[in-house]
Amino acid sequence: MSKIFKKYGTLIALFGIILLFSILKPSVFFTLRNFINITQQISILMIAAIGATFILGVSEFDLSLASTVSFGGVVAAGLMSSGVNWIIAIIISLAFSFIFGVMNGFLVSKLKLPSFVTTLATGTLLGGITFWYSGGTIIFSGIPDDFLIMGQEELLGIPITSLIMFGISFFSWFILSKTIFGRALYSTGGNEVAAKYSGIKVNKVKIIAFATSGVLSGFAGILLASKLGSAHPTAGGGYLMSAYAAAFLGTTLFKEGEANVWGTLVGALIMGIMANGLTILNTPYFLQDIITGIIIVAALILRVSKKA
Amino acid sequence: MSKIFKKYGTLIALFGIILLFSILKPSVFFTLRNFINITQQISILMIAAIGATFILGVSEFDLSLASTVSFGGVVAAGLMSSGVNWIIAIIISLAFSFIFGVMNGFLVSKLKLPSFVTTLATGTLLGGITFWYSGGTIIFSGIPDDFLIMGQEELLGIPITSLIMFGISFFSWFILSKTIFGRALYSTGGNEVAAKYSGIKVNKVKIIAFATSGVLSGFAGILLASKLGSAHPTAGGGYLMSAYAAAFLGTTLFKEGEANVWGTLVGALIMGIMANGLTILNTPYFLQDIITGIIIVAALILRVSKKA
Amino acid sequence: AILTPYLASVTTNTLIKALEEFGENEGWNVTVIDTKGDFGALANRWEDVIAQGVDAIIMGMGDPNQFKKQIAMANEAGIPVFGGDAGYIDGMVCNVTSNNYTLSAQITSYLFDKLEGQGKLVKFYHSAHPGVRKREIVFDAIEESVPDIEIVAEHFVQVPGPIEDARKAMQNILLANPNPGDINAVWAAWDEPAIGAMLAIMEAGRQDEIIVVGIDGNEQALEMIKKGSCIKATVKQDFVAMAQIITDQVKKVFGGEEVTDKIFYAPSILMTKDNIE
Amino acid sequence: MAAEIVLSIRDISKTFPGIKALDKVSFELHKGKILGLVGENGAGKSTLIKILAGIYHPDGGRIFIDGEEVKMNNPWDPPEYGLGFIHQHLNMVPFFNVIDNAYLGKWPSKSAKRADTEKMKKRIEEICEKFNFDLPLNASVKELSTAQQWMVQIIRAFITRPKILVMDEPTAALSDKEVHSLFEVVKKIKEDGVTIIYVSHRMNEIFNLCDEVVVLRNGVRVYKSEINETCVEELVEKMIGERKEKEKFNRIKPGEKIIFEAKNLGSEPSVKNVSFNVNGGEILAVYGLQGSGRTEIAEIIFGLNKKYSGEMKFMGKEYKPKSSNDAIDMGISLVPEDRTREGLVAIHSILDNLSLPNLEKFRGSMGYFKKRKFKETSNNVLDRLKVKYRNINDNVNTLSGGNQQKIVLSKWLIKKPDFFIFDEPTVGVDVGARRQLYEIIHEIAKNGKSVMVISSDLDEIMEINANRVMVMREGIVSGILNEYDHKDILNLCYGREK
Ligand SMILES: Nc1ncnc2c1ncn2[C@@H]1O[C@H](COP(=O)(O)OP(=O)(O)OP(=O)(O)O)[C@@H](O)[C@H]1O
Ligand SMILES: Nc1ncnc2c1ncn2[C@@H]1O[C@H](COP(=O)(O)OP(=O)(O)OP(=O)(O)O)[C@@H](O)[C@H]1O
Ligand SMILES: [Mg+2]
Ligand SMILES: [Mg+2]
Repeated sequence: MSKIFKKYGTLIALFGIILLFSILKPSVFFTLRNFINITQQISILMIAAIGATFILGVSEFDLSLASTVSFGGVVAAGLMSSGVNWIIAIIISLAFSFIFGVMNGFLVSKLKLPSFVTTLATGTLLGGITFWYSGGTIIFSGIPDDFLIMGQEELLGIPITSLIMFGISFFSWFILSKTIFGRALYSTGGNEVAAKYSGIKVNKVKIIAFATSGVLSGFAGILLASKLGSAHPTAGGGYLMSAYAAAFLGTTLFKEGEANVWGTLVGALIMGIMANGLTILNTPYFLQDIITGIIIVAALILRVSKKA
Repeated sequence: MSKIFKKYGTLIALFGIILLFSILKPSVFFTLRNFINITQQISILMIAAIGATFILGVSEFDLSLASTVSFGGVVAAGLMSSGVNWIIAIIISLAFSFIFGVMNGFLVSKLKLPSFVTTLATGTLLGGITFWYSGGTIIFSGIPDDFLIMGQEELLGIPITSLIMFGISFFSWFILSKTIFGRALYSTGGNEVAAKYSGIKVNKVKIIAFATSGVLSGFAGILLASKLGSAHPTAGGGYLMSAYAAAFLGTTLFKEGEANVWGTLVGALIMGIMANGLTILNTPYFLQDIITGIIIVAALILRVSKKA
Repeated sequence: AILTPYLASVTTNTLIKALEEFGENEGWNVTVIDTKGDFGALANRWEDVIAQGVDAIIMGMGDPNQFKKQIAMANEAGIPVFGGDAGYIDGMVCNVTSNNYTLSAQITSYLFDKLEGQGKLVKFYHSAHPGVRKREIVFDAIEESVPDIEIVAEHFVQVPGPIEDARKAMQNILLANPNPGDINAVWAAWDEPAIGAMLAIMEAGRQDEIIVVGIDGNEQALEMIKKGSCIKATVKQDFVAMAQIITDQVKKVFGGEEVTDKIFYAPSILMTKDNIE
Repeated sequence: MAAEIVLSIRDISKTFPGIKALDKVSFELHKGKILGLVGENGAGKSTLIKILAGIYHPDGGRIFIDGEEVKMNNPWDPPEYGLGFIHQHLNMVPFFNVIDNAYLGKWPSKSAKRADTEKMKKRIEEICEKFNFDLPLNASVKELSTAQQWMVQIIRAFITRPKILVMDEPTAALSDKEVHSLFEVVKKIKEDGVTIIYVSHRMNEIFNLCDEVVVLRNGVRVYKSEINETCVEELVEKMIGERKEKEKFNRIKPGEKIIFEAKNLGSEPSVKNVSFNVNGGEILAVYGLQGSGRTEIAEIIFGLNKKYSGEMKFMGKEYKPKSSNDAIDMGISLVPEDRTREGLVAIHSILDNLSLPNLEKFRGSMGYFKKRKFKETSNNVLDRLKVKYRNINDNVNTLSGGNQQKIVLSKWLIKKPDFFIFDEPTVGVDVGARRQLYEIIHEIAKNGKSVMVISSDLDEIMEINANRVMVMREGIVSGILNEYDHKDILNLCYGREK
């Protein structure tokens, strides 16, 4: 019994929360519509958090995530409002996010700069560029309706954002868990020297991880813009902490200490369901923070590290 | 020559920046008054960053730093405005910050929870408490003038906050670099297993580090309240990233990879001088971000890790 | 110099942009400083511009009570301090603002009239911002006085990202109140959460039963009103007029004239589908 | 037995998930004697020592010191009773200097809890002199070679002048010269009345040093004897449960084809003008003192050091590796000397570690990793090396030291390269497994591949019976011998050329 707790504590916490809200407010919380809602609400966070999962996999940090989310949305929206076709706008925005990620990866791997302060600095830089490009305001005019489909419409009753999230999650899970690249990535994170001695191109692996983080963050920003019909130069601000929180919560699942996609999904779900359930219960805002904090700590304690 | 660059890159970057601003705007920048100003401006950040230095010393993170800064200020101000003597208010506020830090340390060391997500969660919790206590608004009525002295007055021409900052820096430097406890702290961070095998009480060391971070963050918040004459439940928001940025920049100084007080001071100075100098030069706000980002990356590259 | 902690907010941005433009027309050299909501850093920047010896300081938004010491420093250096949508305290020349109490009173009474004095409301607010807090106070007071208005849910909006935050919250609230008539209206303390709420309502297809109002009159909100979305009204703060008044006052001071009034109010207009051109 | 009993352990048991590491082990230590503790990899030696050190808690059993029962609950308890330890794995704070590492956790204070650097330095200089250790005291340990780090670890145990000293394979990474000095010192402190537990896989050390010997097998104490009442063969029999004759291998006749050739290889300051070649089917042993530049050469060949001078040829073609990946692609592999740092991802499973150099070989469509197929291959290799493990998905850091080393070997054996470089391959590997490894080395050579074995253990080189021995001294090749004995090699090594 206690062994099960140790192994699946985080998952048990997730089901515990679901159970609790279902009992307190079954008519609203425990409905298909609401679960679909929740997947839609976490989708953007989850996509950014998958980027964080790659980064944690190589034992680094990418603090430019928030700036990249904002950047991705602003560039795409800005291009559209200056008349560029929406598909091309998306591609250009993703291309820039990719290049930015590669640059981060280059600085961290080839030049061996510490990722924490480096990405903080490059994130500041990118934030400045985003401000400059947007003039600091919301961009909303000239965004075509076609662009809004992926953020706002449903397909067979399921929001397209949710479908996209599941698609990216599945694909990333495959890459990280089933392919040789995934193994190279985790071994780079586990012991860089040993990985290098085994012939793994650790620099290349790191650059790919940062590029993935860049592209996924940029894409999260684009989706956000599509969802809101507008883009804002600080729209991504809240995603840095929550993306890493989800990914870190996820590390407590399955293999100890390793970031993994399903773990991250559980982490994002815990956070998403907390926000959803507490709002439905009409909990005062400060209590929401207090309860969320307690639940996460409790989930972590439930699981307790195997080292203990 | 290139060796000097490698060893003192960060320091050289600092002097380079000073030189640059001095040439561009000597009449304003290169004055005693302005330098005194700068020390005063970085003082609150520096105090929080010393807390971060202790935490990085044991190779952990304390993401509740921002919440603790806000909390420290709000509790002190709130108590004062309900009539508590200001000295007692400070003591109570620091006591709570201390207890909170000990709790973080306990969770991270004894229960072996991952510090990143744990302190993010406890920080969220503390943020909720701060909001609840303050009602979400600014507290500025009922704060006695005596309390404002330490944040606003000068002693022998030097701002009291600067004096406090230098005092705390010197004391922390002594603790970390000269005492047995400092060595125990760094060895816990450098190789926890080795430290443990050698009979160092790593859990105790970590708890002390987190408690220090708690107290210093809380105190930074109190000083901020004294400087602004008011306390705000999200006043600390900006300090998390900048405190860790300063401390991380500092790790590139002196012995590689170790957070240390003088390094942190150099880091805080680089950031403080950038903000000060660029403001004086009338640089547009978005360019400030871009330039700051570039300068920090350049400082890091100049130094280039010895591993390369 | 213009100092602001909130440049990223749409409204502040409009004000600042207009100020920049007017200032440049006058041939002034205008610098804008933004600290992204960090008041400690803003205090530092005050000191920097004072040291730099600017001719005038305009603080855009934020509570001057936090900068008593810096204002005193500016006075000592002979630099006049103006407020743009801030507050007024001793030491400043004047503050030009929309009256937040009035804004709220205008929109709240519009909403309650529209509801004919009864209905179920959702409230979006953010008490950490002093101006926005005033709107909330007035709303609460009026709401208190109308017995048949009931608040079914309230949400403290997270910044940054207020639109998305409000959208998610509204989605959840809608689910918690699923029947027509469970919610009649949404009151938002500013336009961004109003837009977020609107998005959620449209998504749920309940735009015909719920009306949304905001404050500020930002362009996106105005466009939504015009399009006939469920945002029915906002109160437009005339930031351009505000900037004009500030510019005039600054000109006066530069010209050696006295500024007599300490507080100027810029006009505010209730905007509905009828009066948006 | 007249000498008094200073330490006695009774019925100590310890179970790890799925394995009984120790099963009611008991023995006594007599004052001023040296007790040898031997056993196969995974027999439970280190576990026993960690229990004495307060790192693991036994499931049952008692420990007595000077007749009084003691509890070792925490790592800071044993020093109170005068116990000092040298653990099997390096425990260093990488960025601390030698002094701080040697004094880790035991820093003396001056006043106000200030650390007394002067005093520490003096004491360490004293010990270094006694041991003939040459160490830069102010350098960070991460800049030291593996052997030097071991010296620091050894110094650490002597600093507090312990009454009982426990040494878990202290000589595994040292060369003969340092081992010799260490033994001198150990014998001297023994005369001062210090009692010692000594763990080693090198039988000559056990017979040279110890007074008594205890054998563990699968966690059970199977044998105890006075050293002069037993012999190597008997100990080995007790350890592995069967009697095995140790004999020299027959040399294989190498092929004509030169597989690898180095010409004037150099890398300042540690390697100068090194030229040699290896034929197909040949085993080349490389001997030298620590710091003589052997590892450096291996790293140049393996593409880990790009700043070298000179030329290399592989398979007759010019060879200029840009990375370890190049080397691996060409068919070269290196078993590195520091398994924890360079060989293993400690927090990953056995399978994950084995897979690292073999990923490309098991690539499916879309980059899919063929796990099942790989598992089969792995199981074969692990069985052949008799690796002791429960589940291939367990983390490698739950294996005993010697078995960890076997994992590093296995991952390269799966790879099947043409040119195999072993850098100190048997560090911490038990007698039986060592023999298997030598057999494998010969098998590789028999298949026409080339092998280079870097070793600091002369007995090892003699037993392998390498085709040639290259001896290094201070970065230069002092000679390459076809026929040799101990004396020839040592002469070259210490510079007494004929
Ligand atoms: N932390 C642990 N968790 C699980 N099993 C462990 C752990 N430590 C050791 N073991 C197991 O206990 C057994 C005894 O290991 P131990 O390290 O004591 O062997 P040893 O005799 O020192 O071997 P070697 O000569 O290889 O160092 C091994 O099977 C090992 O896998
Ligand atoms: N990364 C490094 N930085 C500094 N010095 C080094 C480094 N690597 C090796 N050296 C030094 O180069 C010299 C040659 O070392 P090398 O490891 O090649 O010798 P070795 O014969 O393999 O000895 P060992 O028994 O220590 O493995 C030594 O003096 C060593 O300290
Ligand atoms: Mg062992
Ligand atoms: Mg070597």
